[in-house]
Amino acid sequence: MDNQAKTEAGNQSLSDWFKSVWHVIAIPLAAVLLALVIGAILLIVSGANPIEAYAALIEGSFGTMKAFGRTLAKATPLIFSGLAVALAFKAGLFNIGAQGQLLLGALVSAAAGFLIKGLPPFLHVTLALLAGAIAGALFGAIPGALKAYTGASEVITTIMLNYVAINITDYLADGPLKDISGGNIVARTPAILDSARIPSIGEIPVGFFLAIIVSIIVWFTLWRTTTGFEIRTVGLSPHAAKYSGMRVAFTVILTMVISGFLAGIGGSIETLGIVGRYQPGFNTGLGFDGITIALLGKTHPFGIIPAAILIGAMKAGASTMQFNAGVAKEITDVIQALMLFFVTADMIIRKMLRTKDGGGEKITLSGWGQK
Amino acid sequence: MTEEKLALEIRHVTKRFPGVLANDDVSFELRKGEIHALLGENGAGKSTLMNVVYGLYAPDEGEFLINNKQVEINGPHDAINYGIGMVHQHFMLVPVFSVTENMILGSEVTKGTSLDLKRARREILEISEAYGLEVDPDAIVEDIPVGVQQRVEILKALYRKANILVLDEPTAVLTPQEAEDLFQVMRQLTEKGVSIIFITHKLKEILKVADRVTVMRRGKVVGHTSPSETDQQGLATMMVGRDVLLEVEKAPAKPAEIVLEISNLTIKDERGVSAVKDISFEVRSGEILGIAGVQGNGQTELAEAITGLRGVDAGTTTLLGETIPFEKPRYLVEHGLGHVPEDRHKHGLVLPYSLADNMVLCTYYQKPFAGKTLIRNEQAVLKNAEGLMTRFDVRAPGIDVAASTLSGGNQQKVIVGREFSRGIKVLVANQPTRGLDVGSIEYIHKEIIKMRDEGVGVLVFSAELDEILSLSDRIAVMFRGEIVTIVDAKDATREKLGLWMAGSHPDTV
Amino acid sequence: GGASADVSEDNCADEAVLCVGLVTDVGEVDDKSFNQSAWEGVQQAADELGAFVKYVETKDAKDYAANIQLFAEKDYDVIVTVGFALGEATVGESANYPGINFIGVDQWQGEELANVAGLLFPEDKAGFLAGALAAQMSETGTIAAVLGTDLVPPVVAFKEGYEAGALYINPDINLISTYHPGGMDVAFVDPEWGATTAKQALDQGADVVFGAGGKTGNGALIEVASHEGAFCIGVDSDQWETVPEAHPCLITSAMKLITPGVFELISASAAGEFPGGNYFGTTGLASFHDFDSSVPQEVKDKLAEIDAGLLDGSISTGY
Amino acid sequence: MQTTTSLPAPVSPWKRFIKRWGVTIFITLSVVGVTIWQYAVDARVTEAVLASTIRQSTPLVLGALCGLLGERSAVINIGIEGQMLLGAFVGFLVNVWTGNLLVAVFASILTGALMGLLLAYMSVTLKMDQIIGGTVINILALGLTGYFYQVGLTTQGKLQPISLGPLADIPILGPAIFNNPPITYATFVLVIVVHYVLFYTKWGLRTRAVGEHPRAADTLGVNVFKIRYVNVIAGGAIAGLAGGFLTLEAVGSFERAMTNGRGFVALAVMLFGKYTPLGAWGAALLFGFANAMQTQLQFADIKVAHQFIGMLPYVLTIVILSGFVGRTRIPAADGIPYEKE
Ligand SMILES: Nc1ncnc2c1ncn2[C@@H]1O[C@H](COP(=O)(O)OP(=O)(O)OP(=O)(O)O)[C@@H](O)[C@H]1O
Ligand SMILES: Nc1ncnc2c1ncn2[C@@H]1O[C@H](COP(=O)(O)OP(=O)(O)OP(=O)(O)O)[C@@H](O)[C@H]1O
Ligand SMILES: [Mg+2]
Ligand SMILES: [Mg+2]
Repeated sequence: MDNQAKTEAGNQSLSDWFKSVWHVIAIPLAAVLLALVIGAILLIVSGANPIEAYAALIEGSFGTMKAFGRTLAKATPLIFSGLAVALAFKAGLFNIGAQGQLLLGALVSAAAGFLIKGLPPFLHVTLALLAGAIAGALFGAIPGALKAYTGASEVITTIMLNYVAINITDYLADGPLKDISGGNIVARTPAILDSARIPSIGEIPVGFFLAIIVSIIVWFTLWRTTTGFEIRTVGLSPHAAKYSGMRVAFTVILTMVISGFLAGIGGSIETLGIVGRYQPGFNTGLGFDGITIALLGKTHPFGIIPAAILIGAMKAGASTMQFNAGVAKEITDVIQALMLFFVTADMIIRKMLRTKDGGGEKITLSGWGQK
Repeated sequence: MTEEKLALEIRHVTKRFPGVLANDDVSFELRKGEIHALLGENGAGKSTLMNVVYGLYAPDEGEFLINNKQVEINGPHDAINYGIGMVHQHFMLVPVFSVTENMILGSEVTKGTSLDLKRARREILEISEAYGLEVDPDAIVEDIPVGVQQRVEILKALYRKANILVLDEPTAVLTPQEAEDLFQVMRQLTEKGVSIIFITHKLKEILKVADRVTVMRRGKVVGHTSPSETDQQGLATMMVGRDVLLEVEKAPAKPAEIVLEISNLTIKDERGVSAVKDISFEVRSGEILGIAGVQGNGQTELAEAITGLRGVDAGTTTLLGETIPFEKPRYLVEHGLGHVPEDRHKHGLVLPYSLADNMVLCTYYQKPFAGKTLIRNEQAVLKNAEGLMTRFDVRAPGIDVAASTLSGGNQQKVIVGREFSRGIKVLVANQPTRGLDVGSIEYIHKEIIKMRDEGVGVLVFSAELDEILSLSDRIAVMFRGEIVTIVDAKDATREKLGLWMAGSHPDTV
Repeated sequence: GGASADVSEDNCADEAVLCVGLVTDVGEVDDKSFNQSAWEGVQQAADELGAFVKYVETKDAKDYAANIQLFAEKDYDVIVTVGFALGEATVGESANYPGINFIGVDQWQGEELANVAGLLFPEDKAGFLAGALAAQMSETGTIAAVLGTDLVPPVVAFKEGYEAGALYINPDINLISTYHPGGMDVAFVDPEWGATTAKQALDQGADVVFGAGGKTGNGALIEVASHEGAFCIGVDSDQWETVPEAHPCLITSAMKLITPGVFELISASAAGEFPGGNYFGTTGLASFHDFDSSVPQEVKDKLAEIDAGLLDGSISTGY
Repeated sequence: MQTTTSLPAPVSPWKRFIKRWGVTIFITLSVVGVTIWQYAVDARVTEAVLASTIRQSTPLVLGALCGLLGERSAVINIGIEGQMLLGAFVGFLVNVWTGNLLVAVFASILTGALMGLLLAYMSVTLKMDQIIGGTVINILALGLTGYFYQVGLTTQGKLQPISLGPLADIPILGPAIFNNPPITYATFVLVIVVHYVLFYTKWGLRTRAVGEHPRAADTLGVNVFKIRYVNVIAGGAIAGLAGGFLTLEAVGSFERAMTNGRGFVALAVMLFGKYTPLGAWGAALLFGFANAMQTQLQFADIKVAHQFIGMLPYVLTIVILSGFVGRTRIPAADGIPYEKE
């Protein structure tokens, strides 16, 4: 109890610093290892060689500069969707709708990427990114406003809005925004212009740096600004927030808007940096992975980065694992679920590590959002 | 002594919570048919001991004898089987259930596989008649007054044929009259062979009904006595371990201009029932207006409306000459109103936050804590906290610990410090010392009077008559959403207030 | 290299060793549908040409290029990519690896590249035949189609062909068809929707149901199987082999012969005669299997006549 | 309690009635109206739509029963989707191995129950956040079924409709209600049974008490953990049955991810039905009807982009949730792990 009480104590020495870092990462680290061990057992049971499989997984994700670049490229949208989910958690909101917000962001940035012509690259990229982000933000505002004004649980409305987003984007990609050049019959938008493409520096996608910068901004906003204070207060105690004069409804909406904004950037970056257009089915699951990542990263912006890289690596390496070791890619889902389980069920690990508390905050959501 | 018929004997109970030794080798005897008072400061371990007896908490050590036979109590189920009934400090009723459903829960009567609500209803009416505890078996619990809820709690125990009854602070929410009725019932029960453990902070009540008294301090039993051997001061001294001042001293008030004026306020509660009916009064600078009343008579709604937490259905409130918008706490923060809320855990504090953050909860956005840039000045926040810690004598390991780790008294000091230090002109304090020990009460009362003497207009809501009497310059009494009367403190007595709080009209007294 | 090299992945660079890799679309190689048909063509190359073969399933649409590279880096000789969605990635990688031949199933080649062959099928023609058969077999005058999503061109082609074929036989026929309302990620993997939709069609009198949409369509076929007297028509491959549960109703399948198409192109590559550009495979109806005797001779004759008409262009599907 | 609601104005009984029942009545009347109109046009279409309605509602109402058993005892279950999927998978496998549909159905139920046990362990014993617990189950189910499923497994048929004699000949409703396969009938029975258990038995009283005020129940000797465990496991079993419905009764084979979000829609159904089995049934039927109608509109060749029709049920849910079910009383302790001390 006492450790938890120390909120943001200043750390005096380097060894203290290491201790506190260890304190925070011990549980996630142990969770990842445990998940890998159980995954290995499953592999053995199904007749595969876990060492070979994991070696291939690592080769495919970190083995070469190219693989590493691919891992970072995979991690980039995951950082954004992870931030989106984590930020909402801070306000006591469960944004399962990051997926839908991300889809709209991807589509709108693609539209901005091919419809707007004659802009210099930097401006065009910025504009297209913003367009996608704002689309995500607006789509996030809907469940936020419903929650704030009618009390409708954001868990359910965001699930429903995900389906709505799929329908909208499919309709647009197969209708008004469809690529009709060169006799194309595939449902997809035209390719974005070169001026809207986010380049890579060597193998490292520029989007990844943006993700790092945005993580820092989110961290700063949450813990160093009054807006962040309001968000966290509303999350921990809406009643105290109201008492102190904060606008609870406004903050709920604002949080969902920022959350949608972040998810929207995630989709935009995919479009502008990787896919180059909007095509249905190209952004599947990125938003949902955000939930896993936010939780693995203990809902902290800086925890999210390694968590996203980890999951990104599993995605990047899955094909190599199948190629080299013949192991079906679904095993990475199982490992992900196990990681999530162990990192949340920290009681189990705490018993094993004999530490009293898990570091970071215990994650409790508002259930259906009623407090 | 060994021949003596004991209803319950507790031997050497020790109960630890993380970081707290709540019961330290406690032994306790309850004779057949007696009312045995258990007395002690907040956190002395009374409730814990009773929860252990009732099987809710597993003791680390200790044993129990019932009717001189050793028993194992591994859960409430066992306790109920041994005839132990308990009315908890916080009521254990399911608000959305009917009285009947609450009554039978856990000891259901069935017909085939179905609940036999008809039979249960009949049985409840029988018992309620036998003990003169009137209830409507079909009423939904959240709709009935607390006094009746308590009756339901006692009936619950009787329905389970309890012959050892634990009452944990049963009078905290009752009018003096209702308390009187309860004592009547308690005596009646002892006549029928029921033995009662009675926990209360009200020394007068102990002297009135108890046969014997056991006093606890910091988890230990520190002594036994009986009403014939002692008086209030004696009990208080035994409890705290030093002489206590039971009432603070204050100079006569110098009321000046009106700072807060309430006109024709009407408020409906969540279910559309009028909780506050057309209330008007005013508070002047330099005076303390105390609002007395039993919990649930509209004080909560009134206080919440005045402090911006709740909307109203009619009426206006004027603060320093300006009509205030409702449901805008920020407006009030910025216009000189301070608020010590009724529920410090729900409204007053963000429990996981550090003390420093809690101390800027209302002013975090103002200079020097932040400016137009919205960026927090951490240095200023910390400095503010350090200042308040010393000035308001908050006892905590540091300003960076979470508010949840503080004792109730220190939590209250954090709130008081935050509100009193930001240059307010009007103070609304709702149950400012609820659940606090005498030392903290003394301190907070002094601070409130200091505010008054500095020219702040103070409005105090309290269910504690002693608090109202010792703080107020004028006293208003609320009953069923209306102000029965407003009198000068000089003209009020405990007895009169008690009657008014129970609904008697002042003219008839 | 030498002629004695083993047939293994390490020797793909060897002239004498034929290595064929296959990249699926998002989904599994054993999808009882186009991924599987293509894979069977590759396996045929293993059996008959002694090729070393391997596949990689795509989990994320953005990995198309990366998955192609897995094979390319190992100097595979032929890489088969399955599905129109891989078209861009295939063309893109073909430029990076000019020494490798690419077979793109369902991928239209806008401009001809020497090392990319788009294996295409006139699905509308197969659909037309299926529709013509359905219209002739129907006794109620109502026939149905349960389809994947219209986001996928071949599905649309099948549907349009099917309806045109039915109307060609019977202009008054009652055609009820429906696409899955979900997006790309569910439209082909929702067998229960397919089944319940087929039943809804059967309940209102349809007696022939065309199930075209991966597992969604398979669900429709299996549903029809439990309704006495109703026929179902499969899609892509001969589903008699892939969906045995549908035997009670499966009168035929509107096939696009992916397996032979893929095999032919691999053989061509092995023989050094790889044809770049668009390569048209054949479509047609599968055998009637157990229903051979239930299909009247005049129906068979009519189908043959239509087939000929579609071939010589005298009959147009209108797609 | 909501943080942002203003006080409701006092309402007349008539207005209260409308407020409480208005939407239900409106929806019922619309559905009945559409049905009658259809019937006038073509009776077979009506019967087809109604049969489809019942069928599409079945996994939804089963999922909703699973959800509400959990939440009535204060355990949120968003892992219904995963429980269904695993139930579907194992039921299918057992059907392949044994060829015995009855055994397979029990395998589905057992699998669901085991997943319920896992959720109960996570949320009751480990006191994990329940939404995360459910998410774990969902991802795990997707991974496990995907990893272990091998194609080429075929079964010997599926559960067939049993016609209840003359009842099935009743016009309009007969074929839809009285000519169904066993799991569908079982669903009808389960709705009634769960309703009865929840509101008329000792167990139900205790369950609801535990969901509202666990400590109060605890003080009366009710074992809060046991109640939660049993309800969550029972819920899981029902979700498993829903999975069995998919593979053993509706489709007859398994496909990866074949639940396709039905478990999530079931949650909406549960909320929409205000945490009552009968309400959930009504909501599930409405969803089923909406889906059947959207197919019917496509059949009728009504040229609206089908995506717009496709999103209707979801938009409807949002509208209803925010205007109507937004005020549903959620069990007071919902989502909060019980700490005994
Ligand atoms: N569930 C708990 N977990 C941890 N500590 C607890 C718990 N309950 C009580 N305590 C601690 O045990 C001690 C005894 O508390 P208890 O509630 O028994 O006091 P009490 O004498 O009943 O006080 P009061 O007069 O306020 O009712 C206190 O220090 C309290 O902080
Ligand atoms: N689970 C717990 N963990 C830590 N401390 C606890 C816990 N439960 C109670 N306490 C502490 O025990 C003390 C007494 O508990 P209790 O619930 O009686 O509250 P209280 O402050 O006495 O208020 P009340 O006026 O309602 O009795 C409080 O200071 C509270 O902070
Ligand atoms: Mg207490
Ligand atoms: Mg107590």
